[in-house]
Amino acid sequence: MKRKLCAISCIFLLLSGCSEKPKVSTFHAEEDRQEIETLEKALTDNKKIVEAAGVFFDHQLVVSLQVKPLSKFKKEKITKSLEKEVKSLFPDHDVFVSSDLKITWELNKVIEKQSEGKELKKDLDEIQELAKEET
Amino acid sequence: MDAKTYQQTVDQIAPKRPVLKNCMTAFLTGGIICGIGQIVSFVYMYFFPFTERTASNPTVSTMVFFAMVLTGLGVYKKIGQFGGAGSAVPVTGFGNAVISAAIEHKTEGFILGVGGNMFKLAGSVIVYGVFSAFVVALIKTILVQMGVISW
Amino acid sequence: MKSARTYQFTSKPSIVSTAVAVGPLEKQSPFHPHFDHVYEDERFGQDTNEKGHAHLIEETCKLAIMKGGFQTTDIDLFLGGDLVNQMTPTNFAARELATPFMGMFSACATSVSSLITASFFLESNQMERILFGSASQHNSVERQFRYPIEYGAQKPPTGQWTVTGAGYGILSHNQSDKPYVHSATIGQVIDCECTDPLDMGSAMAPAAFDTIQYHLSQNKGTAYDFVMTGDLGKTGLAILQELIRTSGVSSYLVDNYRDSGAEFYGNDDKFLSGASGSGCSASVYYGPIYAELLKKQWKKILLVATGALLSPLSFQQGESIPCIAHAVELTME
Amino acid sequence: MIFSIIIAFVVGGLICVVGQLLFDVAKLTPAHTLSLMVVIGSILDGFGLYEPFIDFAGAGATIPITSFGNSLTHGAMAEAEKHGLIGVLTGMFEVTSSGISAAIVFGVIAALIFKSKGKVH
Repeated sequence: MKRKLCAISCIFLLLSGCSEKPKVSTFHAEEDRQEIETLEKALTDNKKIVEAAGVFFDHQLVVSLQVKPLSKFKKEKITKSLEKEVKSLFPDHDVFVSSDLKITWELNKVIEKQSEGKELKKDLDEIQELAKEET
Repeated sequence: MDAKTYQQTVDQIAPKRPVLKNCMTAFLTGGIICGIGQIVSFVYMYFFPFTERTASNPTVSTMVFFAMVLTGLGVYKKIGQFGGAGSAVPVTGFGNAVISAAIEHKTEGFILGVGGNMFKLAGSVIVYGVFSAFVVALIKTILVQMGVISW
Repeated sequence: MKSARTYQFTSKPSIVSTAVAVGPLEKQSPFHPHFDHVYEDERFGQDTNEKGHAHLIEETCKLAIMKGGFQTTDIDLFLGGDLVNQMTPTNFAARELATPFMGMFSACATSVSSLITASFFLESNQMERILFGSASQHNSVERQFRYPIEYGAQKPPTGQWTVTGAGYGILSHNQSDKPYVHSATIGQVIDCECTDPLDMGSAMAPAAFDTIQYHLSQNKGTAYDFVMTGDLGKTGLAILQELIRTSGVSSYLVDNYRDSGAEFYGNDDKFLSGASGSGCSASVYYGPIYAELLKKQWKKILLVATGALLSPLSFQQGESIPCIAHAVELTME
Repeated sequence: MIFSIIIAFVVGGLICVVGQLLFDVAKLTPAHTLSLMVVIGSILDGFGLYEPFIDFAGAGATIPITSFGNSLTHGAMAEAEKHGLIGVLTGMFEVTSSGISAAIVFGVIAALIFKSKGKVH
């Protein structure tokens, strides 16, 4: 019986989720530190986010995020509200936000590749295309 | 021998279904099948261009493929006897229903047997799935056009 | 002598020879040493279940005829039946045997109803040898009454496993060294509004009780070694014994109430409530029980085969399950 | 990652427990239970409850048969949004056709390859 009790308690621990700062990774084609700061601030303020990634590329911004397990029910709402917030922060950028796991993986790959120019553009467009797919 | 007193005797003596044990085995079997489903959808997401939402289609097809292999080898009916609803409710149960009927009626020929009897068990699922979807979508569309609710 | 439903046979027709053949799964039965032939293939070398079923019936009948030292031409009448639609397996077996043939259907009670009918024909003294019995094959019965074989439906603890088996015998005029048919009671259709097709035992128990009660009341003072019902299974047998305990029937001189379905697979709970099917009662009655009678292990026994007279259609139309039980009393002097 | 497998395990198991209760307590046949669960799936999607449920449970929500009803309704409503009432009919199998087509294709293949065996476990 003791083993079952400790198993249940550790599941609860996982469910409550870690409350410390979410892991945020960003990349900016034109190295504009100021824009990166504002984005990172916006992302870390939101308590619900566990992990996020953002890529800037001349007036195009692609953000992906992962929410805490328990608040996955409201994943859509969180994504919409964050999109509005980021749009207000970067009015002149074409902002795209997604909370899909695949997009997060792809975006992290793009960040690691540190690619430049047209290749980065192609990757970002590909990611946006992938997210729109319905079936 | 009137029916009511007899039914009381039956209720006393006939062995009851072990509901608690069945629920636990159903939970275990259903959980394992959905766990495998989650792993399969991760595989599709990792290696192929599928998002979390669109990965469900290939996952369902793969689970039906697993159901075919298990049904053909005669393993699925043992899982069914052990798991009960745990093996019937997931989409593998739907696949098993279609595939077992297809295998069963092969002896009556492919057109009349397999063709005519394939949806003997699972047909009701499709029919009432489509019909209920139609009714729900119809009501919602009408309500939206009356402006009561929005999409 | 006749009183309502019980008939006594003054010419005491004897069962001169019997034969039982079963499928591969039935090796697990404690009775299997008494089965004449255990096939390894559940379709008996044929390509469909129904053809296999017909082949099983044909081979078992030929074996019964050969064991009696007869030819198929010596058989005056073949009375048999099974559970498949319109009894096609028995019809096709009768085609091969080329004997006069009358199909009999009373579901799993056919094993005894064919014996009773044969006794009447012999009492009329116009026939010499009648082939009787019944058979069932698991796959062809399951796919017709319940679900496809490979479908993963969960059977409740009251579920029973249809036996793949056939039991046939030859009835002829009285022979001193063979057990004879002393009397018989023809059952009435009893329906106690049971509706669960996966709990046949509870549905058939009242029919068995009604026939047993009637037969024993007509033969007061007679001592029976045992009364063996057809395929009530463990559930049905428990209910029958309860009905008997709480009624006047317990005062009759019966040592033991047994059931071939409950004993067929021993107490292996893989088979849940035991065996069922017309092959179950036939292979137990005309296999081990007949052998024990020949060895004079029993003097007087009552065989009560039980049958559920439903069809997949009647069940879907919301009908309850009507049942019947026929009893035959065998004596060995 | 591991965590969503655990959630899928737990949620999938719970849905199957509901199915088992319908089997044993409500004494429904498998066909009745599955049809009922498909209808429940599509009604839930009518109220927009099933999509967040899929977001939360992942395969725990898409593998059970309730997701079949949900994706039918979802397709119908998505199409109805664009083309109005006729969209309800045209959009029905828009989102989901993999379940049925896979079952049919694998059914015929299985009929070609396999033969039913009456063995007990």
